[in-house]
Amino acid sequence: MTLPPIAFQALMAFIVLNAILVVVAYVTLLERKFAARMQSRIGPYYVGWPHGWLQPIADALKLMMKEDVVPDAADRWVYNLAPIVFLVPCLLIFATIPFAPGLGVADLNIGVLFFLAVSALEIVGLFMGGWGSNNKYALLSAMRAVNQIISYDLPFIFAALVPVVLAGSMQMSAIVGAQAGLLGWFLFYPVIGQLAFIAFIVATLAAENRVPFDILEAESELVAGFRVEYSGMKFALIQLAEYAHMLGTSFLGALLFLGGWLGPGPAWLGPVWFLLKALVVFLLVTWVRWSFVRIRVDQILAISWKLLLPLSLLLLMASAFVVAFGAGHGA
Amino acid sequence: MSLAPAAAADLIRQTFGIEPRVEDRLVTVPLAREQWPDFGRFARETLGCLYLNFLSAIDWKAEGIEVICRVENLATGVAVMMRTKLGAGELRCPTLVDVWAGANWMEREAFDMFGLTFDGHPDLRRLLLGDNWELGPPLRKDFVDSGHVPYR
Amino acid sequence: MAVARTTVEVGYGGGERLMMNMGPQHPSSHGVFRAILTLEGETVVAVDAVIGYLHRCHEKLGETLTYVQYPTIASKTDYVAAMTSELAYVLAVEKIAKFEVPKRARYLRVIAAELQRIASHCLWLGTWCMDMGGALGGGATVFLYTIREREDVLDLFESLTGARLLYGFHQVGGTRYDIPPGWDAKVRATLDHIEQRLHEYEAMLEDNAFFLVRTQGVGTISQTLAQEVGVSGPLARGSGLQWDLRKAEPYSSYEDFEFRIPVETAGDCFARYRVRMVEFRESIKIVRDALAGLPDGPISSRPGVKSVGQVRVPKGEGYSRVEGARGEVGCYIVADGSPKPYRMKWRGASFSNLAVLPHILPGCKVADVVAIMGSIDPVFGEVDR
Amino acid sequence: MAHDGTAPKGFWTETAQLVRAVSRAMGVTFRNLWRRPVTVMYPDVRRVYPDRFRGILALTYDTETGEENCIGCRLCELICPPQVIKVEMLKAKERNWAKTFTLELYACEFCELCVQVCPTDAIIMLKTFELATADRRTMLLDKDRLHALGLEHTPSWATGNKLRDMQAPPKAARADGAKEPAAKGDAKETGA
Repeated sequence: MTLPPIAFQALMAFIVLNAILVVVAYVTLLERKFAARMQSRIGPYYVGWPHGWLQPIADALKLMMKEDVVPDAADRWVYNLAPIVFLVPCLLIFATIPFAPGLGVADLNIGVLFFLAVSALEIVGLFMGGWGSNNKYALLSAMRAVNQIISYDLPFIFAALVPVVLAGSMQMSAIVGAQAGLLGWFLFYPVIGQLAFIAFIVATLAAENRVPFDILEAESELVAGFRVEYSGMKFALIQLAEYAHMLGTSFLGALLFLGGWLGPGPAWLGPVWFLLKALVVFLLVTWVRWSFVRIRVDQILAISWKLLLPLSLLLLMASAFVVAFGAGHGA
Repeated sequence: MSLAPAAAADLIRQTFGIEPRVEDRLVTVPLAREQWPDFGRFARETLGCLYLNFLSAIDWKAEGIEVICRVENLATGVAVMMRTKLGAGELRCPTLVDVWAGANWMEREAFDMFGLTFDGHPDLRRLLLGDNWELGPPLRKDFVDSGHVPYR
Repeated sequence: MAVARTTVEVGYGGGERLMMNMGPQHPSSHGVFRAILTLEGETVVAVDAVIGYLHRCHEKLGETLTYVQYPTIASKTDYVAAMTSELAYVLAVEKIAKFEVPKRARYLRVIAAELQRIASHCLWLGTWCMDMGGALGGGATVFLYTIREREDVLDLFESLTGARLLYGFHQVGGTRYDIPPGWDAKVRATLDHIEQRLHEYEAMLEDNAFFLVRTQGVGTISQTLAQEVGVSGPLARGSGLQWDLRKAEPYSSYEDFEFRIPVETAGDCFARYRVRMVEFRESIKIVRDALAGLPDGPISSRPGVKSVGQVRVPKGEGYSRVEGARGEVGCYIVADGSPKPYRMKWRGASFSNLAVLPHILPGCKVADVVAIMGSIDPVFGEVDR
Repeated sequence: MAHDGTAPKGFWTETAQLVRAVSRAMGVTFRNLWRRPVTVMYPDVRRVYPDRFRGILALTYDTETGEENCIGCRLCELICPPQVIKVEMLKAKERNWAKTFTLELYACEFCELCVQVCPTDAIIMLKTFELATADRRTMLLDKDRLHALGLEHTPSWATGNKLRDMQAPPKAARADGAKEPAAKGDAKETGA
């Protein structure tokens, strides 16, 4: 590497950002196709015949060209700023994700913490959107959002901390490194690993507002929740942010539980393995999404505080015990 | 309360002095307007007709409007058709909302369609027609509709 | 004289209350229905239901169309289960005029009505799940599954009558169409297929904790309230009323068939779901029995329609009702001897069923409103008529 | 999560139930993932429409003489529930003709009553429904257009005589011929 570190990082950031945007666009296509097949449909088909390969591009173009409506009664500043405030953290989380050893924007030594902290920031954008729209549906949705995110970030963080404790590091690459070997992935760690993975997936669903926890959007009650008033480009930004967040969390899941880029074959296959694993996590989340009905806000909170939080806390304590007294699996 | 239709008819005859018509399981009772709410309460409490089929009206042109209400006792199968002729030009009728909760929407519909006023109805507003409807109650026989206007 | 509506349409309800309009254009309004909710947080404290957006004055239409013409229009009251309302009208006319109906026609009517019930319940299950699960979630999956099966039934209707939605299958004195060759085999195949798929719906829903917490103990209708408001059909049976017109007042040869009336006592959304799921199976059974015992003979006691005023009904009046997919669909006709009714009153099942809404909504959460609405299964063509 | 009224079932039972429920629901979606989609890719692929399909209306010519079948008797105009048909009769010596015949297809409800009453099988329905148009006036069909449509598309099975025969078979033939008219259609009916 002859480039100075700062230039290298800037270049990486540029590449990752653009790659993420493309991948996110195609992830939506993947989800639509996947959901369609689960529902005995075909899904996108005509744009980019034969399988709708150009559908994401067409969608993006359409949303860009659509009229951008700002409601009269909206709080213009808050309303216009919200999609950006929502999008930025969702893209920032990719900063600490290494796609292969040394291939990433920044492999911070507190990578996991950074990820968790930044991904929790999206709530600000959500709330701004819901509040600024000055719409009753959006307002109800914003109130639900605060409830939900507060109660689900804790189990999310605790579940993500289990691999951290097991690996003994907050650095993403170190966590991956700790998972080397046959059945070394933390998913295969006896009992704790599987339970932590389930808790992680459930908390992910809630943190990303996916069915069965998508009470923020809740088309059937709140029409579209906090984004009911958004249209055109701003709507596209919100959509992009949601999918980017989901993809980022899938990457995190693959890193923490599925051994990141580890896999058979030469080293350059690493990023491919990583991407495949992230896609598996993503499809799992999608599969859950298209299989269940939504639950009510009070029930969601009950599940979080009564079931998920104790479970993840217990797991965290158990893993700490294992590391302290048992044969440590990680470093 | 288990009453055969004939027994129910006897009871009505004794209590109200009306000659009801019995037809299979249906007891048709022509009532005076003053008896309307009392009979409703009697039908519900004594005859056990808890179930409200429908409440509506018929416009008999010169003879005025007749309000009809069919109720039923689901356990015995006895059905009572209450009818009262309001008389020519008369548009007021006592309400049955306090007897059967379902009469609420039914009476609002009759108010809408026939212009009847139900005295004592807690919430007599239009139900089906639009707020800007100005052509009069459509189910009255003197209502003239605009006819078919084809698109050309 | 006409009192205008006195609803508060905008603004906050005062204090900590919020007025929220649900409808008339709303993803889960099942048509055009508007509920003006007063909320305290997420809890509903009052509701004003506004209907009439789909009003076409069917009762006036019935007075201007003849007995020959109206059955084809009757199907437009309840467009999800069009066979039912046609049957109610035709039965009323036959009752007043004392027309005989050949046995084959009566059996065909039973087959059509029960297939229609299956199709209608399919749509109900799908839309209800979509209300609870959202268009972008598991609800949509169930919706598409049930629509897939409903389409199979509609295919059968299409090859029977030529139409998929508004059939015009019944006419005074019998039916208009005989079954085409090979139709019964197709019906049997479709029924086997649907029966097998019902297990899948139940696997998706009945064990599902998410589904159960949304439906159990939600929107409870007491037995007394159900009767007072005139609630009928699966809702009444879900509230513990053993009341099915097919048994209580058999029409159209229903007395020939063995079937069970499902009754649940809880009165909540889940009870209504259970009742309808059993009805699916009972309907399948009835159709199979009716096909097996379908007699030969004419399908109508009267010659085919040749002119507009062909059916004349003597002076008289009568109320006939059928057990539709949503409950008691009734038609009250006053005949004056002319080819048209003097007065016709539709008793829409959904109208009375929906009237229970203001009684049970207060105290629910916003999310329950859509679950309860969906479990009532209103069809707004029938509510507004 | 217990149904209110029932006793709580205990942690492990409930957890086991939850796991079973989740796996069953996800199993159904997974099974459907491998089923063939039921979508018919409409403009490319068409369903097979059954023979009784009630589509666009058309007028017919006599197959032997080539004359118009319609005699302008106005029966269809009278029976039409939405009153979309307007016919004027042209009296002539041998038979009558329709002077004008207009049909407002945009208001038609496809109830087949006009086909049913037609004494000369002049008005029929076609096995096509593709009437989308940018201009509503093109759906106001006159006599020429209705005749042209009849030549363009496949007719459905039903005609006035066939329908009336099906509903009430001739008294003499009732014993054995109850299904006779339907049997006549057998040969042609492929069904769907």
